[in-house]
Amino acid sequence: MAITDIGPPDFRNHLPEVIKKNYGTWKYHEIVKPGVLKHVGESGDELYSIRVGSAKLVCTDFIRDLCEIADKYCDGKMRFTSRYNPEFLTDKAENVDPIIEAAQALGLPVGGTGRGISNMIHTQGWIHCHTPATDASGLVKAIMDELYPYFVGEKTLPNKLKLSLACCLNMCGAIHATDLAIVGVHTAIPAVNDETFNAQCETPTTMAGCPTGAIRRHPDKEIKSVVVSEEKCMYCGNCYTICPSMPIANPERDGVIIYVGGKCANVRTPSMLSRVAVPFIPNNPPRWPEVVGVLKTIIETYAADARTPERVGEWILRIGYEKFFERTGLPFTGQCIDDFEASRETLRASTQFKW
Amino acid sequence: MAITDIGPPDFRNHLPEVIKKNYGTWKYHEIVKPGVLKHVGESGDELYSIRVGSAKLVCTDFIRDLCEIADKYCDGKMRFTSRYNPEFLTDKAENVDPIIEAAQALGLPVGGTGRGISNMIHTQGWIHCHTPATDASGLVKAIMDELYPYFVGEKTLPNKLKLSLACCLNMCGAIHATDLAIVGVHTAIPAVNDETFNAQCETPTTMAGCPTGAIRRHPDKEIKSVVVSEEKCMYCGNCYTICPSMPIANPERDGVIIYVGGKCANVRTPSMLSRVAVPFIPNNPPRWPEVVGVLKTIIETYAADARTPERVGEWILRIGYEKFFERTGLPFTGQCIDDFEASRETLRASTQFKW
Amino acid sequence: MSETPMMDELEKGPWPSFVTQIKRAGESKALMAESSKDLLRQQETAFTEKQGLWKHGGIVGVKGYGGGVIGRYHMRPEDYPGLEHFHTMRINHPCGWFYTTDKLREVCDIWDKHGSGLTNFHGSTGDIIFLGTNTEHLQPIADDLSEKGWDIGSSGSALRTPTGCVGPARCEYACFDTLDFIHDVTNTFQDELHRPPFPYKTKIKASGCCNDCVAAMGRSDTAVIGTWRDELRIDNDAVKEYMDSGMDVQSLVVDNCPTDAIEMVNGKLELVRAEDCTRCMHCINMMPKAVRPGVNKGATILCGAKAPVLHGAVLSTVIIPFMKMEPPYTEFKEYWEKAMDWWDENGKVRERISELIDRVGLDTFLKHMEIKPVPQMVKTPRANPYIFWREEAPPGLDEFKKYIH
Amino acid sequence: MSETPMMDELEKGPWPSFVTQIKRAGESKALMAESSKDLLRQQETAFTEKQGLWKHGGIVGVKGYGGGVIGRYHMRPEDYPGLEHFHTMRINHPCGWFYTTDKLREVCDIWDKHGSGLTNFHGSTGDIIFLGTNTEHLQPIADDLSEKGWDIGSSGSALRTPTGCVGPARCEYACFDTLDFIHDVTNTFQDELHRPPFPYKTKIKASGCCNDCVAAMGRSDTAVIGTWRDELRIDNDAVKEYMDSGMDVQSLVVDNCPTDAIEMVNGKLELVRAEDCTRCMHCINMMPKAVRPGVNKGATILCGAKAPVLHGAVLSTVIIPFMKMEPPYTEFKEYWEKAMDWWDENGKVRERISELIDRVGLDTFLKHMEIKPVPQMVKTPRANPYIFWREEAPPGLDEFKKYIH
Ligand code: SRM
Ligand code: SRM
Ligand code: SRM
Ligand code: SRM
Ligand code: SF4
Ligand code: SF4
Ligand code: SF4
Ligand code: SF4
Ligand code: SF4
Ligand code: SF4
Ligand code: SF4
Ligand code: SF4
Repeated sequence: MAITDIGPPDFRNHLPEVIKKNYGTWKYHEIVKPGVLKHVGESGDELYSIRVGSAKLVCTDFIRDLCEIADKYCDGKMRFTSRYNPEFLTDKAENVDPIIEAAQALGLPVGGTGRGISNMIHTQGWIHCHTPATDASGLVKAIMDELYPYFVGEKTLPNKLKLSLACCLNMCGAIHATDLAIVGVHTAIPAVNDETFNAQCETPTTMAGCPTGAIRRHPDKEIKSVVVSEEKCMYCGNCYTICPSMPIANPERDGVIIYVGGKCANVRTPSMLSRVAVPFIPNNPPRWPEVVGVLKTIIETYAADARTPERVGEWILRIGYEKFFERTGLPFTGQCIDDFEASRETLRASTQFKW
Repeated sequence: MAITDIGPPDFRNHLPEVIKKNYGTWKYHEIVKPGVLKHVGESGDELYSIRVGSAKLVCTDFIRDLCEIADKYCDGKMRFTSRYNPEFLTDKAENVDPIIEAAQALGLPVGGTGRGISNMIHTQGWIHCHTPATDASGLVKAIMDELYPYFVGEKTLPNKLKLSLACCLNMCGAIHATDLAIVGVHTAIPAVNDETFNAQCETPTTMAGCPTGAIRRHPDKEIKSVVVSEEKCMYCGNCYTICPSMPIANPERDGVIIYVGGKCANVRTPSMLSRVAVPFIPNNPPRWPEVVGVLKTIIETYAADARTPERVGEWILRIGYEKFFERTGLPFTGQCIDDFEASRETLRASTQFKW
Repeated sequence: MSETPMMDELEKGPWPSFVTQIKRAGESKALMAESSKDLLRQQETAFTEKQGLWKHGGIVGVKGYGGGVIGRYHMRPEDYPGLEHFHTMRINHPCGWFYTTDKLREVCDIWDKHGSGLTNFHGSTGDIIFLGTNTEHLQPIADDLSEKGWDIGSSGSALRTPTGCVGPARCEYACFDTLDFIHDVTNTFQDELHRPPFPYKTKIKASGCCNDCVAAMGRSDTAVIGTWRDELRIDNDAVKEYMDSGMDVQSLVVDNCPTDAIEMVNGKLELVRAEDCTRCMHCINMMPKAVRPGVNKGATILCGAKAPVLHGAVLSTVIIPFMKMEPPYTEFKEYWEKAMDWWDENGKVRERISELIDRVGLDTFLKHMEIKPVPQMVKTPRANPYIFWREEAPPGLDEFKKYIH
Repeated sequence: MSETPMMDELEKGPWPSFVTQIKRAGESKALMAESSKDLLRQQETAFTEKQGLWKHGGIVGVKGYGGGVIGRYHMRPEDYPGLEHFHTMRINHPCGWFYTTDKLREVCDIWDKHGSGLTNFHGSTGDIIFLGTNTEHLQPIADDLSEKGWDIGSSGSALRTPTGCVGPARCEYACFDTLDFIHDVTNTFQDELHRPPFPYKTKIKASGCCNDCVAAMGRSDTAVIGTWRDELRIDNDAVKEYMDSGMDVQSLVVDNCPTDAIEMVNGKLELVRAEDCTRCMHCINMMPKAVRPGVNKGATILCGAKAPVLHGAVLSTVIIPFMKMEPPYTEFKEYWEKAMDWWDENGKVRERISELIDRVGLDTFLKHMEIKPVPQMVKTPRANPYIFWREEAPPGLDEFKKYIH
């Protein structure tokens, strides 16, 4: 019998001594410099955390490299953040700079703290998933190369700006509540393969699987297949999941939506869902310069226009979407207007707006 | 051939001279005293408007009484407001007090201006409609008797408080966007008369007329009638409109909902829909003391707690529904929680609330 | 003892009593004076039984009109013979509800001649309501009315009697001539008003500013609400007057500006962030003598308000942020006719225009209307990613070239 | 010329490159080192063709577990033999993602022995992701892992790997012990985690305060977010330090308080309207040394967050405004089990709990849970009048006696 259900290793065995000692009794913190947090305990003890940027997709040898730094300066302990960033923890102020140098020697940027941009939550994309409408790691690399100054603290922002990316509507990573997000989407109906349909798929199941009722039997009774309504299809790809003869990926019509203004934190304002700022940009690997450009435009407008400590969503709440579109120069199109379920809530039931 | 489509009399022929002269060039106004507005034109001309309270249901002789006042002091011109109140218009300051006296001699209160309560928008009720779940004129009389001091200016409020009443869910008068409103509701499913059903009603039409699909054929095939699901019925009365054998009025289970916090004005805050504060109070004619009492409780809490110039909805927006229910002492019940379509929007997606 | 103790109870108290009015109608020379007593008795019964006693509708009408009359029959005509028929008629009001006493007496006379003498001044839509008459009097009433220059209002699946606030006749805030506009529109659309052509009722209301004194935001499928396109105007001498008279301008006016657009600068009120002002009228309401709308005036056109049946109440939402409102209101009329055409073609029976928009999406409406989508129409863009492109081609890479840094 | 020019391009630039990582995995002693090259080539093809090349799912697993492994097969195994199977495995992380280097090396060794050597530290749910192995290695991995004290994470219609923020280990804001809590819950619900019992996936995330550093509000069916029941604490000496160091406390802190609860009074920061404070953390975040949560700490329990499929994304909403969070977390566990039972009984296949609540109404859920409705659960009460009473009796007149003036 296999041993099961032993649960994860107990984190308590992995904590640095200074954390064990000050567990639950930290008093305050400061950001000493970009990427370096100093936490001070009621005891007076100090803990330095050095945060470094990393790809999400790494190899074991990379982890071993991190271990070497941790062994050398951190008594063999380290952690990762909720945004994939390795963090080195030490109670010795004198270790901070050596850790930074060691990380930089590995090509890792130190930063991601305070009012700027940290690592990007993202998903698998073409590397490993079966339903992506865009890539993940490639696009993230292109974006973070460009936004690097905001990570390492060369440039700062009015507040944290959280970036996320998901490669399909499943939105692994829950990018629907984040300051700035990219989600992969299809924009064309699935191409039904009438030849293989009958062998590979079950008609009633396939039809029932479509959330909008867009799939009908083929009008020609001789053809044992289905047709998809251009009117009703919202390109969700559910049908493909059920029936391999209905591929929805379409190189010319796949790309991304850019979302803005969401957040999870309940600081000042309640959590907010992200909203569609750009309904579609086609894929353009390897560097998606259009996507990167639009993100930069939004970020720079936010940087120039928002007041500390407004998050992107709070800034837009204050200036209004009228001004958001005007100031970023992004076009407002009919696709930005909600026409899905319960869309009325998003319409402007007021004469209060800005010109 | 009958003459049709001549349209209403031209208002231009009904305007007092001072209005004709200053039409579109009024400069400002003041509230001289409760019920008396003074408008001043760019020309320097002055116009006094004396507003008086009235029942909505009146007889022709009452109108003739008003005409006498208007003939005497207002060159035979007068108007009514969008809230049923007669207004006497004069450019002569010296006519103001005589008009007030004349109105009071008819038993009419002078007031309804400024920060207080004006006449109540309402509907027909048992006097004339076929679908009411409560009365209109009777309940309004009971309420306005009690709130009289807020009409005549003996008591004031942080801002205008608009009151409305509708006797069924059709909400004639659109009481769904008003500071404080009462709407008549049924709370029990229609009583199907199996004897008359077959003769009076058409089964498929009746079933199709129910918005929630609550009506099914009678399970006993011998009985040519229908049954109503206790689970699904929302007591809208649509079925009764289609089928007289399904009366929904039920003396023991009819009554009113109390709504709060709506408004149409876009001043400071956008227009707001009213919200259910008390999901049900049974009818208790002739004076509905429980309804009147709850309204007074809400109004007095508002009077004491709101800041000038907060409307009821703005006050609640600031203090939160937590505090609204606490301070009024009204119970918050499961029925206040939306469970109709698109109800998610009303839930609290935030950790920000008050204890 | 009185036959109607509860009704008598409702004659007590300071507020004018409808019971007194009903009784008085009974004393008058109105044709159906006898029905007043029956009405009081039936009302007493309704109060006692705690339910209404009127039968369902029943269709009645007058020649040449498809509406304007609401048929009403009693459930117990044997007990209340004076109420066997008790129909109402809706009479279109003069705009702003302005009357001469001559016209008022005229309309009262017609009603006394043909009906109960009971009336609403006015109904919630804005009509004069003649409350209670027999079927045989309907046509004579209509004839007498039109002879004297009155016309019937509306009911059924028609344009309902449009109303406007008192506006320029007596209000310094009016950003357009609500009365002329409503009068014009009412006359232009007589056919739509009198011969129900639509899937359901539809309403137009006009307020001269966003104080919205006819509650158009809440109860009109088409709401026309005055506003201005430039900056509000401040007269600091008058500001000073208000301050001298004891008004705390900072706390009452400035601190309540929702957009922080105004400030006191060196003792003067200034519109320091003009582009942020959402023209909410607050500062103007507080100090009408000192602050007033801009000079480039017009209206915002909003769409969709209605009562809750069937999917919950709806407030109007922005369709045209700014429209000039000048006679003959051609732009408005073209807009409205086109919108009604679309609704007429696509709406189901008893589906108001906002329900149709909810069903097919605002963008579909805009496309038909050939109106460019602008962010003023929404509070926020969509949160869901379910964008329908349909026959439209999504943008290509070229359209984003300019963003490449 | 390189076979993978686009991949090479993505090694350029300052941000750490995943391409470099893939290449390096190929150079290492990982068992499936050859698949690294294929992965780069397939990625180049995907970039060229602008679409993914992986086949649908395919079910694989390990003994005793109903999930934790995601089957993945390539569409063109003939072109990319190293990727014919390329399954992933999810490994449950130690809470707070704290590691010793020993344990890290251990897990790397296991992975090199059985797989591609490619991994995510971590996946978006919080697991360590072993990215790419063959079917025959799955069981040996599971065996090796459990021998060393590691366990598999979750997939399918199960409780997914719960996560918590770093909390008391390194954060002064933590209002409860997120790490102990998550560790406890993960261990208590091993069965629900490993043998999918539910209609669909469900997630638990815990943040020590409303900064919500694990984004629980947006992505957990059950969000546990620290808060306090009494008043926040202010140390005015420290406030002074911040001011002396140049911070504009008035504009940065006080003016941004959303509830006007704090004010500077005679140079001191005071919680002048304590009952208005919604514990939004803003003042605390600005001056951690000077302002801190109260002492009566616990958590708000929220429910329902999920991604947009099928009715749009959902944020968590309040169910229990305040719960004490102390080991063994009995109250929480009872709550969660009862909620899951209800969902399990009433949910349709692939219906998350919030979708079920949307379908049947929050009140129905509360009734089952025997939780008293409180206004903290809603932003506003309902606007529509469509109240279902069902078997419940509406209140009688007696209940309103006390309001009669
Ligand atoms: C390490 C980490 C927790 C962990 O368990 O791993 C963490 C740590 C801290 N967070 Fe966080 N947050 C972390 C993810 C988050 C997230 C989740 C996310 O990024 O997906 C959020 C919510 C995002 C959202 O709203 O969608 C988050 C919202 C905050 C906020 C709220 C900011 C605001 O004004 O809205 C604060 C407060 C602040 O910055 O003043 C905060 C504050 C902090 C503090 C200052 C708390 C403390 O006293 O130690 C920590 C250092 C912040 C810094 O880096 O500037 N942390 N923080 C996470 C670091 C991720 C990374 O590598 O970048
Ligand atoms: C006469 C009338 C218009 C008409 O065409 O008949 C009217 C007249 C004025 N209104 Fe109004 N309003 C009238 C119905 C309304 C309505 C509609 C309603 O009551 O159903 C509203 C919108 C209600 C809502 O929000 O749901 C309305 C919201 C306002 C407001 C906004 C107040 C606010 O802060 O929200 C103002 C501004 C103010 O009071 O400072 C205003 C201001 C005014 C001014 C001061 C305008 C002016 O400069 O002349 C007028 C005198 C106000 C007063 O009585 O204190 N009027 N006013 C209506 C009188 C009804 C009555 O008999 O009581
Ligand atoms: C007389 C009046 C109430 C009053 O006492 O003032 C009235 C009375 C009736 N309304 Fe109304 N409505 C009246 C203004 C309104 C308003 C307010 C408005 O127009 O500003 C509304 C809300 C706004 C709206 O249109 O949504 C209103 C929303 C309804 C509805 C619900 C419509 C909906 O789409 O939700 C119905 C139901 C229907 O049409 O079948 C309705 C139906 C009715 C009927 C015809 C009942 C019926 O189903 O046959 C009532 C006849 C009563 C009677 O016997 O006299 N009445 N009705 C109002 C018209 C007087 C006038 O012309 O001046
Ligand atoms: C690996 C991971 C992405 C990553 O790169 O980090 C992932 C990958 C997949 N997710 Fe996810 N999800 C992952 C975190 C999430 C999250 C974020 C979270 O858990 O915090 C979400 C959003 C939150 C939520 O649960 O709603 C998420 C929402 C989904 C959904 C949509 C569920 C919904 O109800 O809307 C699906 C679709 C499904 O379940 O069929 C999905 C399905 C999938 C599948 C299994 C695709 C499928 O249909 O079979 C993906 C397998 C990819 C692969 O081949 O490796 N994944 N997925 C994340 C899990 C790693 C881990 O265990 O640590
Ligand atoms: S977002 Fe979609 S494509 Fe990307 S990993 Fe998740 S399920 Fe796969
Ligand atoms: S992509 Fe989605 S909406 Fe379109 S046919 Fe397939 S299942 Fe239906
Ligand atoms: S609210 Fe209902 S009962 Fe009252 S008048 Fe209108 S339709 Fe009739
Ligand atoms: S009252 Fe309304 S919900 Fe109930 S059965 Fe009749 S039509 Fe259906
Ligand atoms: S809506 Fe504006 S313009 Fe019209 S009466 Fe009211 S305050 Fe005056
Ligand atoms: S109109 Fe409203 S938004 Fe504009 S300055 Fe005045 S108060 Fe502010
Ligand atoms: S959620 Fe709060 S307690 Fe947890 S790490 Fe973030 S700031 Fe600290
Ligand atoms: S926690 Fe938030 S609401 Fe409370 S005093 Fe501080 S800033 Fe204000």
